[in-house]
Amino acid sequence: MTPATAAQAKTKDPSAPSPLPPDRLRALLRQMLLVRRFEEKAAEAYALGKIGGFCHLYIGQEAVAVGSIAALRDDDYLICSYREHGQALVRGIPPAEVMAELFGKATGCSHGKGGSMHLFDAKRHFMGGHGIVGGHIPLAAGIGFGIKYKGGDQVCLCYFGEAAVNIGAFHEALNMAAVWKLPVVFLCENNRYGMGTAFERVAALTDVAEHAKSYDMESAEVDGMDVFAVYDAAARAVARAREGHPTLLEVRTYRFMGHSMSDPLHGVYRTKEEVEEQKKRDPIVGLTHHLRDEGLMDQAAIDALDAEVHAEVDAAVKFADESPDPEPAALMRDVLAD
Amino acid sequence: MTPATAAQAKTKDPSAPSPLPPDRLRALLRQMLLVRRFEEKAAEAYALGKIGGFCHLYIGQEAVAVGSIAALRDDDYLICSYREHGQALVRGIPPAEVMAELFGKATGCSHGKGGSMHLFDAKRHFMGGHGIVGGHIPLAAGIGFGIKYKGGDQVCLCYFGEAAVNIGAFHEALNMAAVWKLPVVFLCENNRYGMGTAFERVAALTDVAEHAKSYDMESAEVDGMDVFAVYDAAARAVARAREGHPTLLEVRTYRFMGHSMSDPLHGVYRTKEEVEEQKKRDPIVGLTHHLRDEGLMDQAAIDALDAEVHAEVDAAVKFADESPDPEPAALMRDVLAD
Amino acid sequence: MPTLTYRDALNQALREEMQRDPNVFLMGEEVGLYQGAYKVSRGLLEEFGPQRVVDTPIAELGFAGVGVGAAMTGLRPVVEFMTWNFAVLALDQIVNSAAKMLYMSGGQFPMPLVFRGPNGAALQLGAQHSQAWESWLAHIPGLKVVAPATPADAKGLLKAAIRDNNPVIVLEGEMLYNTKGEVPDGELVIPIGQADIKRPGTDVTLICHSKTVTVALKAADLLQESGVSAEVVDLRSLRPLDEAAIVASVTKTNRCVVVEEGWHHCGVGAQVVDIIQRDAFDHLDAPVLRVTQVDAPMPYNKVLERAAKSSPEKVVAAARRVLYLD
Amino acid sequence: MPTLTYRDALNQALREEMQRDPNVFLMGEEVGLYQGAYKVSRGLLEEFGPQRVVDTPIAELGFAGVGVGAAMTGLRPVVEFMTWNFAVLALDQIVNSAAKMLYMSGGQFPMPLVFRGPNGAALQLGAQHSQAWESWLAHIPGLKVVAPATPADAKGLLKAAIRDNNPVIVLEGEMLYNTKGEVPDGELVIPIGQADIKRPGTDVTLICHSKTVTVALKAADLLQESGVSAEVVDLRSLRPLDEAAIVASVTKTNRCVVVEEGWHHCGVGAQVVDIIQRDAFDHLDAPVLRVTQVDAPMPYNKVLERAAKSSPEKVVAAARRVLYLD
Ligand SMILES: Cc1ncc(C[n+]2csc(CCOP(=O)(O)OP(=O)(O)O)c2C)c(N)n1
Ligand SMILES: Cc1ncc(C[n+]2csc(CCOP(=O)(O)OP(=O)(O)O)c2C)c(N)n1
Ligand SMILES: [Mg+2]
Ligand SMILES: [Mg+2]
Repeated sequence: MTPATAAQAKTKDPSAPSPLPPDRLRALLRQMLLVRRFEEKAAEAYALGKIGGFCHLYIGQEAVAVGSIAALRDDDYLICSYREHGQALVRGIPPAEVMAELFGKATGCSHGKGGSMHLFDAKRHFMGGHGIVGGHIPLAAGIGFGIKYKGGDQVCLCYFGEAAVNIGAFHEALNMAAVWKLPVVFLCENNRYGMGTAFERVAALTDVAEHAKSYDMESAEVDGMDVFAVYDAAARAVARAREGHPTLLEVRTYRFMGHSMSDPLHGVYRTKEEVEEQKKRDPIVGLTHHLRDEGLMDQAAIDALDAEVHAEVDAAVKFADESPDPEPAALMRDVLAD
Repeated sequence: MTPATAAQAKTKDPSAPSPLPPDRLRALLRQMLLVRRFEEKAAEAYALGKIGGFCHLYIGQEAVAVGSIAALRDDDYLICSYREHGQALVRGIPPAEVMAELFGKATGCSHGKGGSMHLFDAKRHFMGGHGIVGGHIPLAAGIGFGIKYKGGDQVCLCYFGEAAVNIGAFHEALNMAAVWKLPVVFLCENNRYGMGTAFERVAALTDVAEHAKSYDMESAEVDGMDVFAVYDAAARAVARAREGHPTLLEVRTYRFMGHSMSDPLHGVYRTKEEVEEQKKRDPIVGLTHHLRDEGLMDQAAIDALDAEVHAEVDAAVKFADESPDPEPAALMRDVLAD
Repeated sequence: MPTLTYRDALNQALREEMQRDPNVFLMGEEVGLYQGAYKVSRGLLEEFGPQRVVDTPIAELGFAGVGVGAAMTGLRPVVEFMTWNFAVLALDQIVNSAAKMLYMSGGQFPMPLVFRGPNGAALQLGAQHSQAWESWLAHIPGLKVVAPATPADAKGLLKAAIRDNNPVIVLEGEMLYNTKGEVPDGELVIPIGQADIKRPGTDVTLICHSKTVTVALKAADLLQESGVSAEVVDLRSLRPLDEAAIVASVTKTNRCVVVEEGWHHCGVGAQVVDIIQRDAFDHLDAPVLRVTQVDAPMPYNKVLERAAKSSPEKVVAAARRVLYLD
Repeated sequence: MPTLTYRDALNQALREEMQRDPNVFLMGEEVGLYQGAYKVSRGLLEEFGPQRVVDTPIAELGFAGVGVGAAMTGLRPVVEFMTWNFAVLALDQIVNSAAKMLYMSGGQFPMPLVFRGPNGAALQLGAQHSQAWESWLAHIPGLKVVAPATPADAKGLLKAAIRDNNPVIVLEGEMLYNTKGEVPDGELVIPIGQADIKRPGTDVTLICHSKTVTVALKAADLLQESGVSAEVVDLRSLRPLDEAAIVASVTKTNRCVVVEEGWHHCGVGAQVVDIIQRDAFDHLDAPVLRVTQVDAPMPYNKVLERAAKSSPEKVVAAARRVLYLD
């Protein structure tokens, strides 16, 4: 682990973000646990048929959402792919509303009409989960355009998988963001696979950050299992974005589950051993060790936090379960705005 | 001018292509003159209403088609954008058939149904002019795929303008060509403008060749007003392609005419002075000077060649003019193949 | 009333709406410095500056998405496609982002957004530059689609489109830009969804939109010569369709020909026919006939191109058939 | 006759055609190592190797274009879209390159090319993953479009598509892959353009295709209970449409309901209605009615989704109306 504090002390880099105080660190752990427990429950609910459709879990990648969103202000914007439960929770959408959305209930954050891939929360500037690979990356540039147009100083943080780098929309969006100096951070969660395809089988160069050079853009490669490293890189990128300089972050991470609930955890495309090996880098284990080592939390406190999170997620499931389906009239509502 | 011979002598580069003998040099001049005179006549015919629609002339860029096609074998493939009269002529489609196509006549190389933007000649492996910016770049990869699939050793040479670099298809195609090691040469004719927009206004980085790095691909920047430099770079790229390594060539050139016959030669987007300045780099003037300086052709021989070309183009116009429109039944023909 | 070209009517609409609402901006290829490929945006860069008149790279998918993202922040983008031929590259953003965003967000993100530009064929532009997309776009719930035929309709519908809180597709026409007509100054907002009777008549209804309004009007003239009184109904809006106006006219004339620019199979006319046979079944004295582009890509050759397109002669022939005159 | 799933029937067709002709190859996302997102290509990588079973990057526009380019060199590519939802990104290549190439080259470049994959909604996949594109694709001359409903039709039509010298769109269905039916071994090639009467009847014609064949058959069962004999006509091919079969059935029953999965406005059903009213006008005893998805993006919620889709109950209701029973 390279906690922001330590990294800063070592390098004395004046552009380094200010160190996170202990209570922020505990909050980060809470968020990571929340995502983990939420996703575990979602997997259970999916198996029970309470969640339908495609459901892409975030287990293993928690440090990415947690570390990067820690660098945002409340009025900043986020936009994501379909693998966005983590970002939604960390951004502060109540777990009950997220779970209710997965259950398709009227109380869900998209009123049951979006589902797992389309979580939205306008008031939290959570601009959605989007289902077409790469399709939301130009939207991020557009949100950045909107911010700049109005003279705001917010930024837009955009998450996507490494496989999206192979699709045209990524390139068109990066170019425009660079030409127009938009306040956008493009965060590629490189978890090595797009569904069952290893990145090196479909990308000429697996070094995603290299693409930034073609757009005269700053970039960084980041260890996505280290929440401090993610925070540090994101904070720098966010600061740059506020000055009108977009950044491409390549965050190296790993998904511990199958691509979606319909897909196998391992198989022809990756071995069980590889998954087990990667699990040793579990970002939550890393963070708890750090907190213990630094004397910031003892095991009892961690267990208590985990129990608290468990209870919150159980309550979310209960809420979702007991919430009503949308009324029939919802079918034809919101096709058009007034 | 950096004739292949001279360049080679200077650098003693073992991978340099073999020098072009004098009669090949004269043939290159003939081709450049043919394109120039053809386009001048096309402009006249357009003004007379004999050619309709969009008509994009190649004047100023002749050295690019001539130098690069000189590096091809007869069984290699070419594919182009809508600005493809030059490539069609240099490839050897008879000027009469090209002009007849511009006139929309049954005798045209696309039987009058394609027009200026859609010249085709299957037997010469001329895979078309295509009208959607960037749209034909994946086709080039597909042609390369077909060559490789069949175990052939041909290459596909693909021309496009610098503005196409901003569109997704370019990136998707380059990546696949690199991943699959396809025998393709991607040749960007950087004439600085896409219609009325200077490249630097819409591209974060104007150095097109840089994009090759993101695809782990070889690249070169080439003076497109110097037919020898183009030949040299193309020959190297073609040789590499035959070994299964695609290349991105950025050929710096300039168009002396408006974007199409409907657009002004200069105006808000570029000054008359700039155009005049660029015309001093006229590739035909450069080549004739070289041929004279090297004692390979005197002015009388050049004038004779020009007159010969003039006559050929006049004959092409006459042929086009006298050719019949397609018969009415052609309207519903070739919608589907048998 | 001042006489304006269709081009200038659109320009006026853009200018007035940009003056009225600072959140309205225009983006697209060549809209700024070059004043628009077809000069619809002439003078706007000078008046509103480069932040509100934005030249884009050639990246239709990308800049359509930028428009959607900007609309999510509350701006009111007007996205110009140089022509709709190129917008095929942007359909993912139009259909999957713009048209579905409000719905899939449970009502949280309206899309006050206009996609506009010339649609369909001009003269001898060949197969890839002559595509009429209206039936595709009209298929999609979450969109509104208008296709004005006259300068006044162009102004009034573009203004309505810009003020609408939904993604509105405005289909213009390269061949229309130079046409002239009277256009009221200032406030002219034509509600989206209302057809317009461009010529009243009693014997047969000719339904049309955009460029085919001229075709239908010429056909009506020709029919008049043989004593047939044709009513020309300009749909103006293709989604929603003014079903009441269609049915009212056919209920009166009992015969109908639907003219459109695009291809036959699953065209807009098919939907119009469906409505007529469903809601005016007992009033129909003959099957409704359709005039469309022939079922082939557009040829470059001028003679073939003319034969491919809908024409007054084809409309007259169809009208005579529904009148059982031939 | 062996009983196969629709998935395995497609797999068999691919395998047989790849064995038959070395120029046939398959490309798409996850078709190789992963054995296909829906396992349609199971075992093909092992049998034919990575040169003929090609895993692509996520680049629909790009790899559709690679297919077109490969077809220009004489290969016969089968391009799989993981689902047609993503093919919206590739429409430029399908429409502007594949469908127009033969025509605009004056007949020089045929396009022996198949684009295939599951089309339309499955279960609770939400707005962006539930799109039925058939009316868009059927609109385009230069394409052929098939939408098989049964394992046998899937095999026979995919084989015909691969042998065809034109770009053929094969619309499969995620919800169909597991359905079973008898499928003849070996040579089964069903000519493109022929409808199939899936159930004969006398009182009303139910026209359908793909997933709605099951819907229509269930409706026919329900109607039978109240003594109504419904004829179920499966279009199978949407371009060309088997106009003769449509007209023959309606001429016999005099009443018709058209069922489809997609949206109403400018849907395939609209075109079918157009043909019927044009060619069977005097045989119609009632307007033709249509059953389609409601005019809204697809909601995620299960109850709403069910309400959005075409259903046997909706077909029965429409049939009773055209029979004037309600
Ligand atoms: C354009 C498009 N093509 C295909 C798909 C199907 N698909 C959904 S997710 C996915 C893999 C994406 O991988 P990556 O971008 O690395 O993100 P990850 O799932 O690893 O987070 C694919 C192929 C899609 N949604 N959109
Ligand atoms: C996708 C697409 N968008 C827009 C156009 C209209 N258009 C035709 S050529 C052109 C400029 C292209 O510039 P460049 O690629 O540099 O080639 P050049 O014309 O300079 O040879 C534009 C915008 C088009 N044909 N296709
Ligand atoms: Mg991934
Ligand atoms: Mg250029």
